[in-house]
Amino acid sequence: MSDDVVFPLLGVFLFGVGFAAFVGRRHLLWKIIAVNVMASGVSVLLLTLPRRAGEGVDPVPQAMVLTGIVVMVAATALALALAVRLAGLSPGDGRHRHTRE
Amino acid sequence: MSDILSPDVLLPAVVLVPLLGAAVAVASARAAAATAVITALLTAAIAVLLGRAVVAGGAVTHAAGAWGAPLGIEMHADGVAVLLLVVTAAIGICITVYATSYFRPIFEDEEDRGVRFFWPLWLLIWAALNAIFVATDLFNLYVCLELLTLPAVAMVALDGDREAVAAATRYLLLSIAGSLLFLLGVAIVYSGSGTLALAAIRESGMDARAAATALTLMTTGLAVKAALVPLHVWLPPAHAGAPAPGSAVLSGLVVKAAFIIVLRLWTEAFPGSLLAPGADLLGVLGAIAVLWGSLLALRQQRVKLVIAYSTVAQVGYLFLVFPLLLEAPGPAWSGTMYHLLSHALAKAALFLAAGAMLRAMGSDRLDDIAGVGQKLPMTFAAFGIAGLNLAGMPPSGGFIGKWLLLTAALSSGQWWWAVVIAIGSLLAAAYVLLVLRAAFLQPRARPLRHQPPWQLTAPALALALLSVVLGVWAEPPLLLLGATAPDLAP
Amino acid sequence: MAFDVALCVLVAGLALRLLTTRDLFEAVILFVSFGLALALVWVRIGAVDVALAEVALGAGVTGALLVNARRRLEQKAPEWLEAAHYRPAAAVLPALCGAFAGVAGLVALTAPRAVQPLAPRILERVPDAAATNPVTAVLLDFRAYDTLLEIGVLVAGITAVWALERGRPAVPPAATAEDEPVLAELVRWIVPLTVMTAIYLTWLGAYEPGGAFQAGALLAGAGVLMLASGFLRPYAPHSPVLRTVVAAGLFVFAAAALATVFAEGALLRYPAAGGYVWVLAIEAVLTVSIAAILAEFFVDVPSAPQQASGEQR
Amino acid sequence: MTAALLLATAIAWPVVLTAAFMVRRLRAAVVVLAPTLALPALALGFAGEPALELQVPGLFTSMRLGVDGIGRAFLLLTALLWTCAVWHTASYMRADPRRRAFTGFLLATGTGNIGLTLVQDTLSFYLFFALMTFAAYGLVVHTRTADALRAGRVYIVMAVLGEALILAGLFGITALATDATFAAVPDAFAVMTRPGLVATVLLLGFGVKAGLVPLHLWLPLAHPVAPTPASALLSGAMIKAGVLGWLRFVPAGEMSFSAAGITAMTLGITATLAAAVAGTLQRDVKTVLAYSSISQMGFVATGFGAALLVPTAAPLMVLAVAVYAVHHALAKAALFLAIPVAEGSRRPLMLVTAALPGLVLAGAPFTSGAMAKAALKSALGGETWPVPVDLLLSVAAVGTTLLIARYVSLLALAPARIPATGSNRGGQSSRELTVGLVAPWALLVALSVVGALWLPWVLAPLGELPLATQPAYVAGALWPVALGVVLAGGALLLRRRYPAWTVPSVPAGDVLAVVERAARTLHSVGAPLARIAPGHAAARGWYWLEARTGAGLDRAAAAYDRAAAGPALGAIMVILAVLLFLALR
Amino acid sequence: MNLIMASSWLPLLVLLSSLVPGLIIVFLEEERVQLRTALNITGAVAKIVFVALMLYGVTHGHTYAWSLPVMPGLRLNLVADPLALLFVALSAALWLVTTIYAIGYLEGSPNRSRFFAFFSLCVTATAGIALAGDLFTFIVFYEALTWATYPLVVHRGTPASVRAGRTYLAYTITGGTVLLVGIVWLYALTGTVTFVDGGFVEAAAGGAVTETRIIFGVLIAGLAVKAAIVPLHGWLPVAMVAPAPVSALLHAVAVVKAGAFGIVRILYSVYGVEYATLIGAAQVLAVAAGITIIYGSLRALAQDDLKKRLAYSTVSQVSYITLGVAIVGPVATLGGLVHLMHQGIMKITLFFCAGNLAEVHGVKKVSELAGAGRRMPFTMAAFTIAAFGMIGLPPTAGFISKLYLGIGAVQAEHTWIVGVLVVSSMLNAAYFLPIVYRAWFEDAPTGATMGEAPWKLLVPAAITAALSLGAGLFAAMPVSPLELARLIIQRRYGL
Repeated sequence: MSDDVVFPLLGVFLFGVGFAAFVGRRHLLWKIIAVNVMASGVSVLLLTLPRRAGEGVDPVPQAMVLTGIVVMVAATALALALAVRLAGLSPGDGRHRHTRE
Repeated sequence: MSDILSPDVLLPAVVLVPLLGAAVAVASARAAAATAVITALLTAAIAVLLGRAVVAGGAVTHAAGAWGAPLGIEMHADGVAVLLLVVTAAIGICITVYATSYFRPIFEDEEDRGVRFFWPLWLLIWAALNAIFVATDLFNLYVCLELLTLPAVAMVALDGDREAVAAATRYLLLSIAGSLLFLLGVAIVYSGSGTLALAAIRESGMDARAAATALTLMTTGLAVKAALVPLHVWLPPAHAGAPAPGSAVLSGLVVKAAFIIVLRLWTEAFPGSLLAPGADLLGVLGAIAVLWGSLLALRQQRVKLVIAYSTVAQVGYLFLVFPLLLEAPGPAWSGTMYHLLSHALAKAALFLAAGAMLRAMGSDRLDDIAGVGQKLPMTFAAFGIAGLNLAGMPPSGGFIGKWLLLTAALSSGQWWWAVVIAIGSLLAAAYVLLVLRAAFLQPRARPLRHQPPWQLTAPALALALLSVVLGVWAEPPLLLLGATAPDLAP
Repeated sequence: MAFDVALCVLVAGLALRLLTTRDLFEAVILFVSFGLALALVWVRIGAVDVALAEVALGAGVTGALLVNARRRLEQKAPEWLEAAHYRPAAAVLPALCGAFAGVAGLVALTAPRAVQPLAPRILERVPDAAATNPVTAVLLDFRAYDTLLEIGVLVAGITAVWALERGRPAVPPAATAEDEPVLAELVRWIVPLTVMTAIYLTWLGAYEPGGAFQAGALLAGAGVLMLASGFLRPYAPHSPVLRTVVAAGLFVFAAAALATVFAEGALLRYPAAGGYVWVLAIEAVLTVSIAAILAEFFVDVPSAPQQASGEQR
Repeated sequence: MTAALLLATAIAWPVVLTAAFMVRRLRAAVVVLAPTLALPALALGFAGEPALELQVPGLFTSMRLGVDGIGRAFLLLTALLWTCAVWHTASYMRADPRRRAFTGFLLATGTGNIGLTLVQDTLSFYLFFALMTFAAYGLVVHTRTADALRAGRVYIVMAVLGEALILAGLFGITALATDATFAAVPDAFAVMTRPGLVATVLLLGFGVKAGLVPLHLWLPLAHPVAPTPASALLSGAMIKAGVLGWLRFVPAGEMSFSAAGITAMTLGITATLAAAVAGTLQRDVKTVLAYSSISQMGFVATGFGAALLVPTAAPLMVLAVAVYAVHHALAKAALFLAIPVAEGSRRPLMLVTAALPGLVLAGAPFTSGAMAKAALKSALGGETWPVPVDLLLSVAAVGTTLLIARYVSLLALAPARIPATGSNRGGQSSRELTVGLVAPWALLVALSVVGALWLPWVLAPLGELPLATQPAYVAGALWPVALGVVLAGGALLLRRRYPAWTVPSVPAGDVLAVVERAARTLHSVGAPLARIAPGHAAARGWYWLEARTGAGLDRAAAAYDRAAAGPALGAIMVILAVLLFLALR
Repeated sequence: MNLIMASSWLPLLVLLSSLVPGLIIVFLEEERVQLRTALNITGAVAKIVFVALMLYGVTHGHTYAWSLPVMPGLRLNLVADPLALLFVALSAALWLVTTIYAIGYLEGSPNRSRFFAFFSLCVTATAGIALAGDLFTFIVFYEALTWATYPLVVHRGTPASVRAGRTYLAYTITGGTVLLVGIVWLYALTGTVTFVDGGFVEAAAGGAVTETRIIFGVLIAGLAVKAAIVPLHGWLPVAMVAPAPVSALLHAVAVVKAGAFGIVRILYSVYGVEYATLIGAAQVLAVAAGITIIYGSLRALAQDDLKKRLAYSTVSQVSYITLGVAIVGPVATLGGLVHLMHQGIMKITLFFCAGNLAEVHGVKKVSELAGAGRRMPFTMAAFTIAAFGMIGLPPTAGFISKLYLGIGAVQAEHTWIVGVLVVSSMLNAAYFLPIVYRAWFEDAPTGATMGEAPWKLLVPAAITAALSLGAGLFAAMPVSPLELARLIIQRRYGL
């Protein structure tokens, strides 16, 4: 098997297992990690799917992956912030900001 | 040096201006509000001018970096796009005005209601929306989606109570997953077609199976963001938990953006797929959404939740377009778009009105707003008018949309969709009545805590009236829509 | 060849492990190493830029963020840590999902490639672009519009985090140079180096692998180190300076875009002469902003609830 | 010209009076003027030459007024009776607290009654007929006693029934008539698909007013309870309106209406006999007269039925019916008005005078009664009947005689011994006889007797009637009367001889009780049926459904949300995607 | 010339004359009684003037049309043909009296601005329905009417009235939606919705008989709700909780009439009676109407609540209109059309009087009516006239309608309809005469309050009573409703 099958397979695997974990794990942080793994899988596929054996790598997917990574960092940061914030709040906390019954 | 008013300038400007505004709003907390107002006016002006240009001279295309597709990215503003831009602008101005007052602390225990974060977030959302409406490039759409999602999530969490934060978290994670599904689709498309431009994909002679896979992944991913039943669970708490102006923009526009992308994919990139039963599947899901959403809306106890569930239902209407589009292209297309536009206006109006009620009455529980009709006539009028729009009552854009959709369903012999539409509008009337009724009851001896200033009443009313204008003065927009109906030759 | 396979197995194994383990700390550590291993994959493929980015951002920053988040959770909601309830029994549905994703991917994998791929067409136009490194050319010229919006995403992210954290007092420094001598010493050496490297990367980006994001990440790393070692006192989250620095990248980039629209009639179409300067300028500003943003991500992890609620009451 | 003016006045004056009565300030004056109600009409009756026409375009459905042969006869009798009765009322009612109200109803009723004799088109006829019918209710229930109200109820129910039937007939005619005039009625019948049906409907419709058995139920109840002048008018004038209705609406002689004819005759003959029997057994003098009216109308019905049946005999019959109507009107009115007079004085002379019109009714020789009977018989004689009609009629005449006898005997009894009924006696056992009380009665007696003796000579040439002086007819007319007198005498002697014997009595309104029971049953069955409301049931069903399913819906939604928080949502997402994928390829 | 110049605007003016006051009143404070009254009366009078102008023009062969493009191919068409005028004249005339009545009735009660605002909107919608030149315009105003009426029904704000409002909307909105579906379906089938005398369906889609049958059913089902045809009449008696002027409006001027008028339009201008009969639809409709007539009367018999009894009487009476137009032939149509007006003026009188009784003496039940004639003679006189009209006694308006209906039935050889009419007349008598009897022939209970209603409440009743008498008594006069209806018939059948 040639490398233009191996890496895509890796991508598929990463995406699959990431998705599975995203669905399966209740813990927020794991969900967050899981989407990152999914993202890695997509990146691998983005880079390796279009590419034929022997050719150099296509710059366009590279750029896309770069962008993707940055976006994922931002998203991860926000997700973590939310998770931690959530951990800090007890049910009904802050409700009084909102309405008063 | 090119003319400032040439569409070739206006088109990128409609995205760049709110982006710049956002940057400024981030930089200086003090100038944020002023910046937002100015940006809003500018953006609106640009949108209108662009609209005029398109009406006059036809669709406009702008090639970023002058590379042109497929090398670079193109922006494209056709009739639909400018209508979306203009309606967004209208809602945008109203929301901006509204927000200048909404976040003002009125209770002793309220200190910082996060307005200075609201401004940049809101402007970023606006930029993202405009960008999506004019986008023609798959990956560009992905970035736009993310640019839309992050601020939207922050919006939800802005009021900071636990329910809101939990909803925001759920919303974020689900839509990241959705985005990744979308991105996977993009990867497949790119490798299969060697291009990212929607129009080009169509001609690329891409392998059918790969195309199907890609479309599946992308549609599913977007279905999450568009809160299509059964993937709607995140929407009601999120939209009900956000501060009113946030809810307005989320329910009115953000959800629609995802749908627009789906529609673009199916009509521009993969028109062949409309032949497949997949279109009917989406239709069925839409139908379920209409019924399920409406029924649940009927069961809610809080005004904002009622409205949020109604969004679930109204999104369902939009997805009815897929089974109808081939049989009756004209009415189906115009009808759906028209429904989208008028619903955007109405839904924004509803949330703004609900927010005003909430601030004034201190609660938006149905039992607590008895007599709101007498206490807040303007707000209530706005709510009523917008509500009737949801129910598709004339004269309102909703009615026109309903009429066209019914025409599509019945002229294509698919009467069952007509039945769904009819029942849906009945249920809509029912849950609107749920709120209206409360207003006519004799008021409780519960004094207003706060007489809302004009900033809280006028925008809602304005939007509601706009949705009526859309119903009376429907010919020009419809002609515009009809002119830009997609050609679906596979 | 064999190496590739081995590498892939390693990466896959790491992923599997870090997603199924019960111990959050382990998961985080494994995630960082997973990132590094992935970087090797990128190198193997020949995507050096991506490799750099992966190390700096994917592994570095994200890892740091995870560590930080875990620490905060430890402080405020320890129950969350052993709440890592993962029952293999419940793995049926996930497995189904994974399988689906796999199938979808395989379908895509077995599908024929594009008749006329984009790469050649891009590569032949790179000379006309404002940067000789194809990737940078795509990032900052062909698809500069995406990059602009991407900066927007970063700004959105940080604003969102701030919005969540409003009312939080400045984080007291985790440590000071006095009580961490070793770290302090380390910092004295590393920080200048990183800064140099960052500048170099930024400048290099135009020709060779490298660029604003990687550089920004490095700078951010340096910043984080200094914060950790108490060399740097964190800014109050909403101090004008910080906000200006954060916004600068987006502002300059967008302004440049608007300017080019007026001047050149197309969004981010650089003047024929000195397009390279534009790119460098933009990259420079971006680097700083990105660094600030990433650092803020790191710093601005939520405070303890009692403080927060104390603030609210 | 003057005639036209007179015509206009004849109808306008009552209207004016009635309208004026509505105004509280004029009321007193109107009550004084009331007796002049029918004077213009009376004048017209004497003056107006036949076939005088006058059209009022804008009014109603362009009303047509006029006087023709038949109309004139009825106009005369109506006007006469009304003049006398209203005149009589003034003094009869002196002590009555509700005197004014009574006058009001009297005026309205009079307007209707006079109007219907003057109009020449079906719709206007119906208009005035209805006015008369409903206004007369006020006369019937005047005393407000339980009996009066019951009588009123029965009257109004029957009246509504009648009106409805007439309305149906009216539709039938007007739909096919070129215009609304009576002249157009025959042509309408000519083109009708089912003329028999229409004729029967009309026969019954007007039959209610004309006391046609079995639609007579209201008569025996209404007469006793109504103030005497009202009774006189009911029996004298108003039931004749029914007869006029027959003559106007059903073109006897144009064609043969076998069904209607046979119905009319059968019912008529039954009435003549049965009513006589039932009446003789009554205890209240007015009830007796009521039954006598029924039986008399039986004669008319028989005649009219014959006319319907035998077109050739029609002209004669119509004439006979007209004659009968006139003389019965006068006689019956006289008999009624005698009652209050009798309350004043019961001297034999008075009783004899009072009995005279009775003899006329019974058809004593040389009277119009005899002549009318003769006319009937001769017309019937032309045909062969399954039953011996003329014999039956003679027997009926015996009955009539007995009725009169009963009337006189009851009249002779002291008021105290007359079983108390609702009939208004102003609470006093005897009245002082004023001119206003006696004169109208006397006048009517005179008219009826004179008329009875004079009419035959006038009319004989018109319809080449056999003169009632011919021996055969004299005999034919004499024996029933004689027999009747004898029987009555016998009865009187028996009563003297064996006081213990009690005469069996028939309840006033004989079969009414049965009908009422039937009606009650019908209602008890119908009421629940009427309560079914399907539409509302549907609405209620929806609310029920909502109440029942609402909670379930909430639970389902909550459950789904919970599941979606876990792996389920991902699974759903996947299933969705798989479906979509399968659906797309 | 001037008239012709203005002519195309007249239909719009008719709408604006009530819309503008309504919109102004919305923003009026409660206290501005004078101004509000002035606005109301001015609007009402103006409307009557405009209608009169059009009436003059139409009787002289001029047709007024105004239209506004809404969708490609669909316009908001206001056309004043004789049929439209028949209805718009009715609503205009009755609006004035009802306004006067309402002003008197609501004196001093809360939320009057809201009330009169929606009151005006309600009439605007009615005028729109009347003047609608096509089904699209029709449904627009038809739905608008539904919602404009709701606040009036729930005006009192009591739980009971809110419940009633809910029922009202549940029925009418469902009806409206069904109607909409029908209209769109017809549009999809024929490609036109514009009214044509004698109908356009046969010409456009005569081929698809089954489909046109179904559509007819859908359309009528939709309209039957407002027209209160059994079994879709349930909302009408429930809506009784509304204030008297509202009931008057519902029953005589606006809602119920809108439904009936819609049915007339469908039969007269969309399908054409002939075609409807050809496909057997008209007969079914006629039977339904017949059943409704009898059923309504039977239910009315059982009601002790005066307004409920009147409501059921409406259920029965309004179906006369349907019945009339469902029978082929000019005279029957004439009867139906003229009853459209007659029923209006008679029923509104009854409700005015019922309102007076309730308002002045708190009398709400038939059983409490004893001696009402003595207590408020003029009111009861008006009531009696109207009641006789309902029974169909000459010379009232009711007789005229009934007469022409009967004649039409006979001419069309539907003898059973004659039966229906006769039976219903008797039933009408059976539930109206007891009222009249109690009022006039029974003595008021001791200690009963005496006294006539204030003039604001009395005059309207008097006027309408006079009308319902005059319309019959002078039916042959050129200005009478009958003659106006005849004009329509002549247009249609070229008599």
